[in-house]
Formats: sequence, structure tokens, C-alpha cells
Amino acid sequence: MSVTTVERAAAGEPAEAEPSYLTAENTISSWLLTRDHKRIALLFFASITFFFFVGGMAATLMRLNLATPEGLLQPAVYNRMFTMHGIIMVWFFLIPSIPTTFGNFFIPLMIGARDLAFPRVNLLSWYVFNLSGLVVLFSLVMGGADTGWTFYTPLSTSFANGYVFAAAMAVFINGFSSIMTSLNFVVTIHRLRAPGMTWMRLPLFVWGIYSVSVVMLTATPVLAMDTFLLAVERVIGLGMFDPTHGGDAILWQHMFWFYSHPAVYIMILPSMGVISEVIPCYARRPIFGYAGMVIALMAIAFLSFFVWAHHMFVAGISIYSGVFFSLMTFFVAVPSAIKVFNWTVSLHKGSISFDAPMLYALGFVLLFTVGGVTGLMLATLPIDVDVHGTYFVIAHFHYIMVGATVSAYFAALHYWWPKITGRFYPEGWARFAAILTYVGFNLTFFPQFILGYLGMTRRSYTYPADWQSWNLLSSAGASILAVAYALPLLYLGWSLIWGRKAGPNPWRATGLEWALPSPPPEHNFARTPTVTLEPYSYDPEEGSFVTQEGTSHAR
Amino acid sequence: MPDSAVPRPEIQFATLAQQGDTAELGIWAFLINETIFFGALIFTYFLYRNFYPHEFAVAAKDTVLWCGSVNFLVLVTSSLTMVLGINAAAQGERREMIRWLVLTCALGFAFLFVKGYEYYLDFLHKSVPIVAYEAKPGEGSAGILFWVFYWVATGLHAIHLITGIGLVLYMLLWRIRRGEMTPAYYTPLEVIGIYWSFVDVVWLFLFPAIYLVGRS
Amino acid sequence: MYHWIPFWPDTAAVNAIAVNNIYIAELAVSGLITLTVVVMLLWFSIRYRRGSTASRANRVQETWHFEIAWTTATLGAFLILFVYGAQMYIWLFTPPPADEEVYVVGKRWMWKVEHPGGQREIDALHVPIDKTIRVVLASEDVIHSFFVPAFRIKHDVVPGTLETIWFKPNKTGTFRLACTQFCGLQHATMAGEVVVMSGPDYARWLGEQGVHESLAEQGSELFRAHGCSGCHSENSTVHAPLLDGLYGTFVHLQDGSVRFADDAYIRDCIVNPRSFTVAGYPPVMPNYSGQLGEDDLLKLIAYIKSIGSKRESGR
Amino acid sequence: MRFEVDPRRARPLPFVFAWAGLVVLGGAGLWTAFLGMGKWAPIVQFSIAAIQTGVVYILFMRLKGAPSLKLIFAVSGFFWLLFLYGIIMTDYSNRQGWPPSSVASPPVLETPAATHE
Repeated sequence: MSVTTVERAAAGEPAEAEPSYLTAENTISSWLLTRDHKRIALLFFASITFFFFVGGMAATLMRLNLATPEGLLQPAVYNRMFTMHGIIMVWFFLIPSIPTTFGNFFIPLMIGARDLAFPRVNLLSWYVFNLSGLVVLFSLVMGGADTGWTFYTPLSTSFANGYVFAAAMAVFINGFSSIMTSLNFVVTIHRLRAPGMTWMRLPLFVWGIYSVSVVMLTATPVLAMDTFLLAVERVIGLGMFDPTHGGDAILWQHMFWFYSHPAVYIMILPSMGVISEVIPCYARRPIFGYAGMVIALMAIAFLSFFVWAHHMFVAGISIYSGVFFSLMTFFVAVPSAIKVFNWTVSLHKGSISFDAPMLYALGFVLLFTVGGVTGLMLATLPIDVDVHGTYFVIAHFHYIMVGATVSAYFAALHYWWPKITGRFYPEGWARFAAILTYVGFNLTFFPQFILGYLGMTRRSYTYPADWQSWNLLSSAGASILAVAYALPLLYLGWSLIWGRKAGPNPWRATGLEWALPSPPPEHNFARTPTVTLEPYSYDPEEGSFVTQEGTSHAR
Repeated sequence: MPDSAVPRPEIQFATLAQQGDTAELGIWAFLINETIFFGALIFTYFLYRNFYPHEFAVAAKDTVLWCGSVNFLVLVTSSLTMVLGINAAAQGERREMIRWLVLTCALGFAFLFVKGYEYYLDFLHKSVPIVAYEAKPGEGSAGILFWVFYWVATGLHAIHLITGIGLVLYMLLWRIRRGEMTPAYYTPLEVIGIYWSFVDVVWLFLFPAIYLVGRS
Repeated sequence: MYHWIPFWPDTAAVNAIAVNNIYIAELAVSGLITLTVVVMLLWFSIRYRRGSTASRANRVQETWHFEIAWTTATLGAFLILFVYGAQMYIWLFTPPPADEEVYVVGKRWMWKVEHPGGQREIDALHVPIDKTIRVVLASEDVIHSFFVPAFRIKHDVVPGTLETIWFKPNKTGTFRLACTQFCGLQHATMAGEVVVMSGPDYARWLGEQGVHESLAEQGSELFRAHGCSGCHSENSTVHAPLLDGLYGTFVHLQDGSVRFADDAYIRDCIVNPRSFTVAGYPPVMPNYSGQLGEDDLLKLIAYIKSIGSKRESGR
Repeated sequence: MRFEVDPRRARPLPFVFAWAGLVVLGGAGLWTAFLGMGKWAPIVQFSIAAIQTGVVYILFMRLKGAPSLKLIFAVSGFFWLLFLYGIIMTDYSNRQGWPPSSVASPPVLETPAATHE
């Protein structure tokens, strides 16, 4: 039912003869009107990289301001900066990051399909994403919103005086892009798998994207309705969240976090998929507990819907509700812990080489662990009561969302760079950047745990002078981190022209995507592959491996 | 019908049947999302109706019951004509298919017409928050929440219906005229029919939520 | 008792000691988990690096025993933490009988404090040591969050509702008071101090404030000025419930439900009377939302509370 | 030109019956609004809406005879709404002083020992 078998009529030619997707056509309209998932992935990559640096710019200003208690920016400017940093980083970088780029590029390749199920919808998704990006940039250029990325009512509806309407609309429109992309992935993974590619043979990256798509598809509409009602209330001055008319200001938070808590998992699940690809490849052994990893992914996706009010323990919700959400939060931590243990044990009896993607992946595991255990602390009710809204929370979610997710993003970028461009990246520089990221990140965010427990509140442009040393340390770390994040842009750009040419399978990996030439031809597979094996058939003893369609490669 | 009119499957599909099946799955995935979108809105309604039953009942007395009921009938009937149109497409009855689809479109426009007239009556009754609103005795300050819901819900529903009409017109004026809807492949119509019926379902819930509260 | 720990915040209340204990327990568990991962990661990375001669034979094939083992282990540990935390949360968020009560109103960008005796302060809160202090929180505009790091307590202040929290300071001194919910331009400066004083010092401080009217007396004046007394009195022609002795009782409402008459209930009744028509009374009370500020509401509540307790003590 | 008509698309009669049923159910809903059923009215009316939805989904939207995956997709939207409704209500159903018209769980009862020092 769910399987395609295509023997294209003119499939006699060897695959190498077909031009790659990069060179097939070279007009501007061939890019802007393309239906090729690989080209759309690159379009998304361009948009997302742009927004990453816009959001990063805002973060730089914030850290500059916080280097001294007196600050550098006007309070109004600082408030707008952290709001725009949050909005841009969450909706314009983290949520679309891995799914729209590597998901778009590699899902069809990994399941042996020629394209996503709805290529036009995929392209439309990119245009809608850019439209919402224009709206958010408009809001930013006009002066930005000053509500925090969470838009808590009634501050956002009646009291804030920035461009809240534009920012909320940007989020609303952005939701359509998420929905279109995730819908495409769900249907594609259900319907376009190659023969033999059963569910338990899917690479874990595909599972990661599948679980995240399900979450996006079911959580985004609630946020859409929520921001829509917010926009209505902002424009007409009264509405569903208006306490002066008997509305409940906390309802906004419920509906917001119904989306935005799963959104945290939207950011982390694809990264987990990436790490599950990278670690077996560089450890040269099968992933430890494939089925457990799949169950854990789906369990996280499912449980993520039951934990949202842990953002609201002190918001005035019923205490019984608080207890329930705390319990569910502990539950969702269990599959996350399983994944960490499985990744770690996946190194056991491997034959590990420490290339840049592997360094990023190991960094991911460590940072995710720290983010995870502090998440455990935040799930514990009395500690959350204490540190809620302080830098402890900031540090915690940056460990997950920046430490872990962005590390995974860079791991994926380096791991698949030869496949996407056909060129190697410079290994030495990449290792240096990976280590620099890890050092800079910890230096930036670990002091914030201490600041948080000391009681430094988030979203404050100033702080008591006796906390300056920690803040200065954090700002210093941020400058290292900025270099570490900008560095790949330079050497990857360099490698586009001067990089060494890569063969089809430079890492000797097992996925179907490596069976294609690098860069892949326009329509991927000339002949639909038949899958005979589960993924990750590496053998550390022999140094050999078997790709998923059954070709074995000796050392 | 000339053979060239039968479309070939797109590059990522093996057969037309697979393409059609996938498209239908796509619209169902989209409806998951739509269900939750409207469901979240109706949740806010349930919540506030639960908190302020008296205020809601008083405020909702001014809704125009006959408009809502006529529109219920119109929309349910349009769902039927849509289905009959697709049946005709499946049987290759081109003329009949066009007739039913035109009727569907007309019913869609009739709904919008009645809705527009109802909006006009609401304006006369001073039920438009901010623009023209007068709190009725007994509805307190919470009664206006009902009217905010009313405008948001009916407005969003109307936008969905307009989209549906646009899609049917696109079929009539473009795809069908070019002879692309054949018994071998009429999935676009099938997909639009599913969407159209969903818009109908939304109204099934809005009808009691808006018009029946506060009668009796 | 926690002073020897570096980078540790002030601990100045009974609540804070409890939170400190659970925090230390969690730090230990977290440290253990992190350490396990780091040690395993480093050990495997070094031992099984490419080119090392360690044997790769007999790799674990049956993985599920291990997974079951650490699933149950983590689940068990987490459940213990959960129970420990949950019972403490319920304790923290269920105000015990109070020795002292203060009203705090959040307003952009200050904390207005009103003591029952009528003493008022801005951005400062004076409390006596070793007494259970109950804080009733209200907001005039947006959501604020009342946070005293040294007491480890925090609660959001949501417009439209009243929230109650408590603490019991056990150390004199001056501690930071902050707002942790972003509330607009000067959110960062919406801070103040909590001054914990010894009993006699506190009594002296109260006396020095030069106040003539207690909060309840001010409320009583408002009660008359807004015409409440026209209906809610024994010789009124309008059939309205008497409010003497109301506070702290259960009220039967028209729609058959029963409500406990606490601060929040009285506030709801004033701003949205139609939803709280008392059984046996006509729904005639006008709506006062928008006419009374949050501090006026608190004064009225203090007044209604005072006639409640007067009646009781008189009985 | 030969083709096979999808058997579910061959006869109009089931759809006409379904339509009639929907109209009758809608009329019944309208009728209940005037019976003065009090708090039962919304329950009855929304149950009717749910039945109507079932009819539309199964017949008009062709869920009858569809592969089970489509059925799962169709139901999962409502399934997720259950989470939204149900879990938010864990808060509203026993929040202190909220909702305004139901029994709030009584807090530890005390009247302040004295309002004046």
C-alpha cells in the first residue's frame, strides 16, 4: 500500500550521465520556480542562514548591553532586541532549521523517492516563509515589538507600544509554512517509501523528521488561532484575553504553550535524528537499540503535548494542575534520558574517528545532558517556583535549543556538505570551529545558571552591580561563540570553489542518500532502489559496511 | 475524450492511482490541522460560555436565527450537490458534473449573500463590537466576548468558504474546460469535495454555538 | 547553614530552607547523571578510538535489557523527585493560618504595599521576623510576578484575579524584591526591598508611619461613598444580602453552586455580580468593574473581612 | 473509452438520504433550543452536531471504505482536541476562584486573627 515501485522507461543510462541538480538548469527562474526538493532546501538554507545572523545580531547587542550594569542600549531598544531575538531565533531559525533544509534535502533521498509528495506546496512553503520573514523584518525595522517572544496578554494587547501586530502576524503566517512543510513530510513518509523500506528500516533521521512533522501539524493550528485572536484583540482593543471584560489572561498562556512547548521538541527531535545518523557513521557500529530510539522519539513527540503548563507553575494555575504537569514533565524526561544513554553506549566497541561532525555530535550529547538535567530541576515544582523567569531558565533552554540544536545543525551541515555540494569542507578548520563552539557556548551560558539561582531576572536591561563578573564572563563567551558560528560560513563558502571534490560516499555511510553521486542528479534515483537491510550495518571489527540496498563494501 | 487529456503521473509517483491516493491523504492531513484550528476557537467559546452563561444567553438573543438556519440548509445542500458533482465526474457525465458544480458554487454564493445580509442586520442591532455596539440589559461586560467570538468565527468560516468557491471556480473555468477531469483521474475534485464538506462541518458546530444559545 | 557554599543566594525564610534542600538533592542527582554520561563518553572515546587495539568482538546484540534497566532506574529516580517536589509545592502554595497579612498591588513599574493598619509603602515591604506572612497580590494593569529570591518564593500577579502566597522569614535584613514577568519598558527597575525586622522594631516602624485610618476603615468609607451601604444594610428597601459575617463562609449561589467566600470571591462579586447572584436574591447589583481601582477593591475587601471577623468575635 | 466507476460513486441515493438525515437532525437541534432544557441544551445540541459530523465524514467525505490510515488522520484532529480541552480543564476546573460559578476547593480556612495590630 505504502510503497512505490517505479522503473522509469529510460533508466538504462548510468546515473553519472545525468546532470546534478545544481547544474541541470541555471536560470534564475529555474531556481525561484523549482519544484526540486533539493533546490528548495538550498533556498530555505539561504533564508534561514540570513535570519540566524539577524537573530544573532540582536543577541550580540544584548550581551554587549549586559556586560555592564549601566548598559549600552536604551531600555526600549534592549526590550525590543530580546523580543526580536526570541521571535526570529525561534520561528525563523530553530523551528524550520533542520526540517526545511536537511529534511527537505534528504527525506526523499533516504526513503528512495524522487521528490516530496507535493513539490508545489513545498515551494509555496518557502515563499510563505519569506513573506512572514518580510513581515517580521518590517516589524524589526519599524522599531520592533517589546513584549518578549511569548506575547503575554494583556501586555501585548493593551499596553505594549511596539509593532506587536506585525510581529504576531509574522508568527501567524510563519505557521502556514510550518504546516505545509510538515504535511508534506508526513504524507511523503507514509506514501513514497521505496520497496523494502519498512518502518523499522527507516534511518532515525527520517523518524526524527516524521515525529516532528506530526507535532508541527497538530500543535501549530492552536498557535495560529491564538495569535489570530491576539491580533484581533490588539486591533479592536477587546477580545478573548481581556480581563476587563471577564476574559482570562492565562488562557493566552495555555494556548500559547500548547504550541510552544511542543515547539521545543520541534527544535530538538530533528537534531536527535541527525545525531543518530552521525554517531554510528563515525563510530562504525550500528546504533545501540534502534527500536528503543524509535519508541523514545515517538514517546517524546506524544508526551510533549502533556507538559506545556510547566511554563505556568507560578502563573496562577490550579496547584493540582501544576502537580499533573510536573509528573508529565518527569515522564517526558525518561525517553530523553534513554536516548542519551543509547547514544553514549553506541560508542562502545566502535572504531571512533573524531571528524568535525562527530565532534559536534559529542558536543551535542554533553550539552543536551546538561540541558536535560537542568530541565529535570525545572520540572521539580519548588525549584521552578524559585528560578522561573530567571537566567536559570534562560541557560537551561539555551543549552537545549542553542547548545544541542545548533550543534546538531552544524553536525548535519558538515556531515552532508559533500553530498549537497560535491566538495569536502576543510577538516582542520571545521574541527577547530566545533571545539570553539563547545568552549564558547559553555562559557556563555554556564554562568547564567549561577546568575539565575542568585535571582537575576530575565528580560532586564540592568542588574545589581555585584553580578557583573558573571555577566562579563557570559558576554566574553558570547564573543567566542559568535566567532565559532561565523567561521563555518567562511570556510564552507571557501570550500564551494576550492574544496576537494568528494566521491559519492566519502564517509562510507550506509544510507540510501550515499548511493547517489555527489551532488545528486535532478530526479534522484534513475531506478527506484529496493531496500533489503536496516540502517547502520557497520562492522567495527572488519571496518566494512553494507548499504541499505544491500551492497557490501569491504575495508 | 482525447487520450492526451489524461494526465501523466508526476515524477515522484508511479501511477495516477498512487498520486490520487496521496493527494487525498494530503487533504486529510491538512484537515487535522483545520480541525484543531477551529477546535481551539470553539474551546475559547466553551470556556467563556461556561463562565458567563447568563451573559452569553442574553447577548446571543440578538443573533438572527433565520439567517443561521437558512445558511445551515444552504450549506448542507451544497455539500450534497458537491458530492453529486463528483459522482458525475466518476461516471464520466461531463455535462451533469458541470451542472452540479455550478449549483454548488451558486449555493456557496447564496450562503455568503445571506451572511452579508445578516451582518447588515447585526449592524442595525448594534452587535458589532467597537464599530456599533450597545450592551443589552443583563449582558454585563462579558457579553461582548460572545460577539467577538461571533465575528471571528463567522469571518474565518466565510474566508474558508470563499476559498472553497474559488477552488470550484478554478475547476470549472480551467481544469474541466481543458478536459482534465476524467473518470480515470478526478482527484482534484475529490480533494476539493472533502474540503468543502469540512467547511460544512464547521458550520454544524457554529450553528448551535451561535444561534441556539439563549433561545427559549 | 548554606553560607559555606560558593555563589549561594541569601536564605532568609523557612520556605527557602526547604527549597534549598530539594535543590541540593537535585544538584546531586543531576551531577550523578551528567558524570555518568561524561565518564562513559570519555572512556569509550579513548578506548575505542580508531586505531586502538581494544577488542571489538562480542558486541552487545540484545540491547533491550539495558534499555529496560535504565528506563526503570531513571523513572524510579524521577518519581521520587516528583513526589518530593510535589508535596513541597502544595505546601508552598497553600497558605497556612497567617500572623500578618499584607496587600501588594503591582502597577507598572512599582510595587504598592498596603498594611492592614493603613500603612502604605512603595517598592518596599516591611515584615516582622518569625511570623507567617500572607501576601494578597493584585495587579492594576499587566501580569507581574512577585519574587523574593532570598525567600525562594514567586507568584505571578494576574489582572482580574487575586493571588495569595505566604512566607515566614527567619533572618533579619534587607532582601531584594523583583518582578520576574516582563511588564514593559521599565520592567528591569520594578524592584524593591523586603525588610525583615524584629518584632519590636516592626511595631515601632508601624507606629511611625503616621496613619490615622486602617485599611478597613478606608474601605468602610468607600463602602458608603460608592453607595454599597444603600443596599447591603439592614434597613435597606432593596433585598440584598447582608455582608456581616460573610467572610470565610460558604455561599449558596442562584445557579446551585457553592462558593467559599475568600478575598478572590469578594473581588469577583464586586466586579462581576451577575455571575454570583446569591440564592434567594434578585440579580440587581450593578457592575463595578472599571469604576474601582485594584487598591480600592482591596480596601473594600479588607472592610468586608473586618465586619466578618467582628461578628465572629462578637458571637 | 473504458473505465470502472468507483462503486462508492455509482449511486446518488445514499447521499440524498444522508442529506435528508442531516436536515432532519438540524431541525431537531433547532427544536431543542426552544424546549428550555437548561444546562442540557448545549449537550444535546452539540451531540447532534457530532452525529451530523459523523454522517458528513463517513458519506460525503468518503471515509466509508477508505483505508484505515485516512480514518486515523480524520480522527486524530479530534483526538488532539481532546488533549487540548481535557488538559486545560484540569486547570480551570479547580483553579482557586475560577471558574466563577462552580465550587472552588476550599483553601485552609482562617480569618485573620486581628486586622489591627
